[in-house]
Amino acid sequence: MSAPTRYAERKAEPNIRFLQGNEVCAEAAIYAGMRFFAGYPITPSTEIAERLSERLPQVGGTFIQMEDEIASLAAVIGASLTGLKSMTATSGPGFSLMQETLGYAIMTEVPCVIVDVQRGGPSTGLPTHSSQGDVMQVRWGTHGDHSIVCLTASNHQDLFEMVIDAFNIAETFRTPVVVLIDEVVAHMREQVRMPEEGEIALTERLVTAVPRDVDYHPYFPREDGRLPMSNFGGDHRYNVTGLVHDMWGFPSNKPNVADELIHHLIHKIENRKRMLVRHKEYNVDGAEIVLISYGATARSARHIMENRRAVGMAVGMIELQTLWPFPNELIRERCKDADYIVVVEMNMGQMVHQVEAAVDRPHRVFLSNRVDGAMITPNNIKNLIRVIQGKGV
Amino acid sequence: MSAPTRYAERKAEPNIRFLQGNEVCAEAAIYAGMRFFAGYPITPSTEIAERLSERLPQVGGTFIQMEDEIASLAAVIGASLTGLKSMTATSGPGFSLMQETLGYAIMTEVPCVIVDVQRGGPSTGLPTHSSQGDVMQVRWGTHGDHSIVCLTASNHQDLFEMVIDAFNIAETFRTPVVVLIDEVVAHMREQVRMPEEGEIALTERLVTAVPRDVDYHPYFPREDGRLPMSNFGGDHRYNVTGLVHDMWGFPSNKPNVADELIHHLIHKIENRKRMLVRHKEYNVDGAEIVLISYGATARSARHIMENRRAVGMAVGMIELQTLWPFPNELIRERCKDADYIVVVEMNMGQMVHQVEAAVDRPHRVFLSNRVDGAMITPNNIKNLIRVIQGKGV
Amino acid sequence: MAATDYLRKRFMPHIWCPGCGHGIVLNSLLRAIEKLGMEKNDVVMVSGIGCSSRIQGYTDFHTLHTLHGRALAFATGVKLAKPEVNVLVPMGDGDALAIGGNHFIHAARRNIDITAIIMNNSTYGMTGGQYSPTTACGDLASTAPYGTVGKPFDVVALARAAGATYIARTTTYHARAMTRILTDAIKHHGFSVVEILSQCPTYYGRENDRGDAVEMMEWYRDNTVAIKPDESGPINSACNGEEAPLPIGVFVNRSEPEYCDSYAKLVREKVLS
Amino acid sequence: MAATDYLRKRFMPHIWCPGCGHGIVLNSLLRAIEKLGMEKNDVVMVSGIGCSSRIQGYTDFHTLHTLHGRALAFATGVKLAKPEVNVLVPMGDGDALAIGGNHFIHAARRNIDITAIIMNNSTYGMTGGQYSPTTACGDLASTAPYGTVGKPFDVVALARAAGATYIARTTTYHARAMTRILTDAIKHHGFSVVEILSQCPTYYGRENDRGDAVEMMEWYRDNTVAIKPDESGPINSACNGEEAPLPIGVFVNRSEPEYCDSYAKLVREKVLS
Amino acid sequence: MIQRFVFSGTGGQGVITAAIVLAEAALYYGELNAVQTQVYGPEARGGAARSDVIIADAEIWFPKVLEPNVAICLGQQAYDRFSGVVRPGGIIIVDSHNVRLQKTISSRQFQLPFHETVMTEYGTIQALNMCMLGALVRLIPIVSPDAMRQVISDRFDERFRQTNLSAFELGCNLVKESVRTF
Amino acid sequence: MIQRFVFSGTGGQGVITAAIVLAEAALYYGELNAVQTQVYGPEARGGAARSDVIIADAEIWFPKVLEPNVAICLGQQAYDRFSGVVRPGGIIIVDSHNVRLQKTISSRQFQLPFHETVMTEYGTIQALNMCMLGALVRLIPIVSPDAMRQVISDRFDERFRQTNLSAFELGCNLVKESVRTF
Amino acid sequence: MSRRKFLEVNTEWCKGCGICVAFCPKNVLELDDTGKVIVARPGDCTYCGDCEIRCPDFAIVVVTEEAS
Amino acid sequence: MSRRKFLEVNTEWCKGCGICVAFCPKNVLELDDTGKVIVARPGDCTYCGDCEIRCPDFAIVVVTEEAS
Ligand SMILES: Cc1ncc(C[n+]2csc(CCOP(=O)(O)OP(=O)(O)O)c2C)c(N)n1
Ligand SMILES: Cc1ncc(C[n+]2csc(CCOP(=O)(O)OP(=O)(O)O)c2C)c(N)n1
Ligand code: SF4
Ligand code: SF4
Ligand code: SF4
Ligand code: SF4
Repeated sequence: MSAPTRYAERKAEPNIRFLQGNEVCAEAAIYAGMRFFAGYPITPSTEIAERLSERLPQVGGTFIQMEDEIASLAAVIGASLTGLKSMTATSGPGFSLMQETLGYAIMTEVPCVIVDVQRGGPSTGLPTHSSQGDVMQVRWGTHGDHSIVCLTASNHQDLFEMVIDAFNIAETFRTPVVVLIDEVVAHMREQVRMPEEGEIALTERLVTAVPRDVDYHPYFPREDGRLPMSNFGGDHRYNVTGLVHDMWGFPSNKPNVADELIHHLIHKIENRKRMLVRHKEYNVDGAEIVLISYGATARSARHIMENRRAVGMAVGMIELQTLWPFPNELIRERCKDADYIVVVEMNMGQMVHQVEAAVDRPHRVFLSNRVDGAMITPNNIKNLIRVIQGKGV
Repeated sequence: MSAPTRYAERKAEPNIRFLQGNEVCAEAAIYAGMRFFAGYPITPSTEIAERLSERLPQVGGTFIQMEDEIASLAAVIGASLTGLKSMTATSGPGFSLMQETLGYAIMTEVPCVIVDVQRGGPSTGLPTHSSQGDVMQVRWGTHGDHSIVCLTASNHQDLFEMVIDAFNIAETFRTPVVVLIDEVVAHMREQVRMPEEGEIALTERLVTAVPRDVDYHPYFPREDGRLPMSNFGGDHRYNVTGLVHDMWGFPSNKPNVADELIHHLIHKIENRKRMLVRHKEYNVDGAEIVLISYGATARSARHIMENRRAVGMAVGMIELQTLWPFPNELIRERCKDADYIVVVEMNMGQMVHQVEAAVDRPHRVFLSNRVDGAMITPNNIKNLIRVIQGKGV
Repeated sequence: MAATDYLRKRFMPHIWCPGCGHGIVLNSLLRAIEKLGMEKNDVVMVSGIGCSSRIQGYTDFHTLHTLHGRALAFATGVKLAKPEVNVLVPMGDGDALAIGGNHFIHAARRNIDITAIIMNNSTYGMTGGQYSPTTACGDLASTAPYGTVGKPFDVVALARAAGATYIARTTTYHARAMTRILTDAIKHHGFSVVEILSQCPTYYGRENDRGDAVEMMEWYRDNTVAIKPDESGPINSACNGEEAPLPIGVFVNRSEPEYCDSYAKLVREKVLS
Repeated sequence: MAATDYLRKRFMPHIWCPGCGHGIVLNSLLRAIEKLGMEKNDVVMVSGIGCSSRIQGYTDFHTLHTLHGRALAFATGVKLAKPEVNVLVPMGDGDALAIGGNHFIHAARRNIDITAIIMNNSTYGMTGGQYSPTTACGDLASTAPYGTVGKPFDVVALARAAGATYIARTTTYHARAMTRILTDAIKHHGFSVVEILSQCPTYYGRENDRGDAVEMMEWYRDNTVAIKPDESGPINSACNGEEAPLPIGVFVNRSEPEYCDSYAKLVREKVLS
Repeated sequence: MIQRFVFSGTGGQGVITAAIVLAEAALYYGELNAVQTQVYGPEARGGAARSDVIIADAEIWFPKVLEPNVAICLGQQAYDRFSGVVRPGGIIIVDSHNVRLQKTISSRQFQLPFHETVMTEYGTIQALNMCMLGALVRLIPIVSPDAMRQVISDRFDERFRQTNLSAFELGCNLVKESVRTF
Repeated sequence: MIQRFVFSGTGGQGVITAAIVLAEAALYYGELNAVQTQVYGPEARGGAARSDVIIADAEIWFPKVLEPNVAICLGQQAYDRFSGVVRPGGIIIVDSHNVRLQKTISSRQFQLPFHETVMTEYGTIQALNMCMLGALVRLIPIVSPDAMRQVISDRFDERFRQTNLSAFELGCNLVKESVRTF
Repeated sequence: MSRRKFLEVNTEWCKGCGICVAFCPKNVLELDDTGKVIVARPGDCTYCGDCEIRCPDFAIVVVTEEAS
Repeated sequence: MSRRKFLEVNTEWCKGCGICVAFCPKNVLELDDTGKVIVARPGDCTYCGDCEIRCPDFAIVVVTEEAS
């Protein structure tokens, strides 16, 4: 065997941990200041709940396993209103059940984070296998017009940051944020460096400066679009409802109130893509083929990109970390010179349609996918590239 | 006052009824042979349940009000497996709750019909006001890759037919079909001619010809793509599961089984658009402006189309009746010569994105919308047309 | 402070129909709170969806109008995150026992310190008079034109079996007793359930020829029997045709470990020590 | 016919862990069905999701493997649409009482002729040993590393309060009694509930140092007490630290109008006449 | 020919039933087309009730009434709301008991004693809506009174049929011949 | 340098723990990169267990092992499955108690008596996985035995630490010096 | 210091349900022809408050005025 | 016509949980070194069937053979 081995007396980096992605979610959430978790176990997300049931009490937080996923997200919203950063975690079936409550969080602008660890679907599907089949559901799963923020990651260091970002965005925009990962990332163990306290900036809840007994408007955006909050049980009494409501939170049927509210809910996200879009890119300039991927499949894409570049091909890659709002301007701009764009995902084609809609000359866009529960391999992608280039497999 | 009045001794047409859209749904379902309804009341769909609670027992059918929407759709699936054509009806919040169960019906290929009467969303929203905000949810609301059929109508005669069609399609393709209407159509009363028995063709359940005690494959498609069924409690014992399953219905983790199943579920619908797409069109040939609309808003669109044509403008119109699978080839073809395409819908823009993706030169596509709970008026559309044409409002 | 000082007067008159019992519940509840001298800022009221659930909008507390059936789940999050607030959860019978039945029995099981008030009008008022899990067998409803099939829940029995530690039943006729009971229920440390029979003249009354609000309240007066405190009344949920008078009063009032306390204790003993 | 003739032998050995009590339940259940001489085609088995819910795949009936917690809702549709079939619904404690609690109490309320079998292992086996609504206060679980907070449901009490008309509790140790009880429960016309304590050595046993399957079954033997038929045992759901023996036997066995019958009767009397 | 009606009042006054009866008469016996819609409160309760009817001899697409030709206002609130939007040449019919008229309105206004008439006759306002319809079809002869009678007979079971029919006649009689011809 | 390992056996044999220990040793004390994945059964239960580890001195993107360099098979099923896909030049390590070897396989195969060794020593197979790791790091010197010892010590609390460490040594000793050098 | 008690009716809020009228033990109250409550026989009132506690609309209250 | 009874073990299905061994009232059964059940003392067996009814795996049954 080739490699020499050595034994460093001490760990090279004391802050390095070898963790599952799910454990990373839990640790990152605690780092971000999350202090309330309510959930219901479901493969492949369960380790998030399990680790938090142990960790939260250690940091003064609260863990509860509720009777189902609906109750879990409901409790999270209730807790968030009292001022705690709150979170739940689930997988497809549970996420489907949460759709009504998710819409409530959107409508009432309650910050919270939902981790959806994707498994094979539809329905019970392949509970222990990987998929990226919930991407469109995150965007459109609940009824009525709305918008949502969704982040993802392909490796644990990024995942740590994205979970923190999710809380930061949730607090900044008073919105639920979905962290959408897949079974591979969730169950894989790899290194993650735990940042020191203070190393990553945290956004704390923006609390209203309105004094006690002065009229406070929970649903009146400031100039920068943010809406200061006031903790339930605290100084200001107001109303929270899933009905169309005015700036005090009271129900209204007035057309202009409805119109403004819906526009606000959507524009506060869609018009702030610049603040919300995270991505990584490799060798895109001059690339003839641009791979676009996210989550675990980005690892296969990266693998084959390096491999193909090694044989002289001009392959570049964009890794999406913000899935929603979809970074269409970015994609359009960065892909404008590519001959081919290959979207790599483990589903029947979800993001690929967003990419098609974003770019000009959409016939350049190809899908490299797999839906059989197995992770897409670098070779799968290579074969598609060969086909595109007319080389045969 | 202008019109002369007369009194016809008898009703001109004895089969004419003056009904609410919801009542039409109920009557059409009974005509289609629906004999099991389970539901949970919700505005603005409640009259469907109410009428069926009275009507079903009269025709030997069964009505039950379940404890919630999840249970309702579950009971519908259970009943359908015994051989009864089955249905439920709900609105946005209930439809959100049904998403997990809907995915189960898709995965297990159990025919059933779900009527979603849209109200203002998101969340509790505007319960008694109209909207078309659930269009994308129907397509993507449940987790995992899947496909779905969704029909709609703008008037009661069409609605009667579409509901029957929904049952016919559900039985033909062993799939849930969503009838997506809006509060305006649901609550509006207008005339509907009740067809005679036999006047509209009904598709009955395709029952397997495999004899008792011979191996029956509930999940093995015939050459024409249809899968014959066998009633629960009848001659063949098989398994039904939401897990990925083989042709006997038993769980399987095999990649090829998963791959084939998911492709089958999607292709059985997406590849049969020709059989599934229903639409109406008016004056599209030679039209400079093509309005595209569906449901109640198609009434406003039709109104303004006639109005504009009366002043000499070349305005045509396409009314979508099948929303999913989306008729992109049709739209592309019929809109190829139009200068402008105006999508009229009561949401923040849902179908408009499908239209953009379908047509070439998508910058021709405009959205005429309204999300304040009030129905879009012909004038609203007219004003947009003026703006497009640079005339100002 | 007068009871009406807890009212958000700017929204009055409220949306309920003339004679709707829900207004009497609101009236009694505010009296109970006034009697307890509670600070407005110490009360969080969480409701679901229904005519009954509109009560929250008229009270000048921290008010959370949630989703149909889910009030107790939201309330559990509020209470667990901030155990020092008083959490009141008024619900309709459909809200609490149809779509929300599971959250109800689980909140009871946990014995979490929340006051659940079930405004039972045996119908779905908000959506127009469909039958509910407390509609008596045979009663008419807009979805039961031939009569309701299946027996109704006995809320007291269900709450007891699930684990609630304070359980009472009263009616809008018995407004003074209601105030007393609500006072005790709010004071109780643990999950308390107060079932209040509340007339819906618009739907339940009209559909079942029960007359107007006054006649319905007279029915409450004439068809209930007070139990002695702590005597558990007979189970009255059977659909047996003959109508025995419905027992009212306090059925359960016992002390058991409360959920937030138990959690805090566990953390103190097993984690922090 | 032998009991194993009802088995789908091609899927054996089954997926359950060595010593899992769920296999004993399957064993007893098939014996009961054999004793009743039931036709395979007359039985529909509906299950949810969980280790327990995998039972359906091994039985040669019409089998419907549904969603976590929803088995009884699907079963209600099957039964109501085709009242002549026998509907058996095996469920885990999480399935039946956590996510599925509402369907459970509503099926009981309706007294619909379904046999609900709760395979209670006090844990979520399928997902790896999280606490369930029947985990005893203080017990360890993968989501309760410091012990479970809150008291467990008393399934018998809950089923009774909700309206079930046949209710029994037994254990995998008492396999013969289990077969007898299952026989009666299936025969019973109305909603019947059989709670079976079923060991999960892999999670509950290991997490709580309860030893292997044998030791867990010995515990069932040594910590249960048979009640006389129709004597309702003491309510044993309080988290009071001391462990009284758990009553087993038949707690309720009474006749009341069944839902499908009542519906049919109503239609006969009010609609068709 | 197209006529747009708004019926408005408070819950319990039966404006929705009235609207349906008018529409059915036009549809079933008038060989006209009719569409009826209504406005719902916060999911159901109290307060204002409103129902729109459009009657035409052609297809009716947009089903809502924005500017009625005829506004029937049984309450002050309704009157205040609709009196301003009635189309030029349109008419307003109000109940004299419940509504105080404004003189500044340009439409023709008819203040009729529906409330008093039915209270005097029956001691309850239950059939007020039919009384109003009687007056209406005299003022706006879009459907024949006979068609209305037929629909009323079909719609109500024995217990209520007679009262409703006679209330309708009372309404017809409220409108003098002279009024009828303009 | 990149090495791909597959550990496979049946539930309870601790192949997942073994994989993690190896990976941690490489990562924490070997200054190498490591990724571990595992295959889950039907949500959890019984049957075959499998865990993959990739160790490399560079970034690891694709985390799954399709063709291992090293396959550790503690059961026959596992052996039958993986013996065919080991890379050219790779090796297979099997437990002599549970696996019958096929002669036709081209890889180098090591049949070692883990089961017997630990049963003889402890009367239970609980530490079999550590024994196997001992042999492994002798055969594939990608991490030092000292690093392994450190991780094992860190990972297990007092109750189990000693047994696991000593089982590891037993495993090291199973592999002769001669074997170690090829 | 003396006390004066009287009934105060909030006509804006009263919906005329008649509950107070029906359950007044002294038959003090009536609905007028606009359907709102009036204190028809104030002299008979014992100020027991039964009307006040049962009014669903907070429309009738017993007021106690302190006069010196 | 005579009857012969014996215990039949299905080794493929037996998972060696030891339940039958532990609860056999006559101590007839044992697990072998592959962890599967064997009928160690067949002569002691009374064919009560306790093993059969408690086996979670249908792996041990009392068989009754009719012989003429
Ligand atoms: C998920 C969902 N399903 C259904 C509804 C419709 N809905 C609103 S309130 C209600 C029931 C009201 O009855 P109840 O809870 O008894 O209260 P009440 O109105 O009688 O006071 C229903 C079914 C809804 N809003 N959300
Ligand atoms: C909606 C949904 N939530 C969660 C899960 C994950 N899940 C599967 S089985 C199960 C619980 C199993 O416990 P139980 O019902 O007690 O049965 P057991 O496995 O212990 O026999 C859970 C939480 C799921 N499949 N679907
Ligand atoms: S509908 Fe019934 S419950 Fe609702 S406000 Fe009216 S009387 Fe009250
Ligand atoms: S995990 Fe527990 S419940 Fe599941 S099969 Fe194993 S022993 Fe049985
Ligand atoms: S009880 Fe109240 S609302 Fe009813 S009549 Fe009396 S004052 Fe008016
Ligand atoms: S009980 Fe069954 S599985 Fe267990 S050891 Fe005995 S025969 Fe084997």
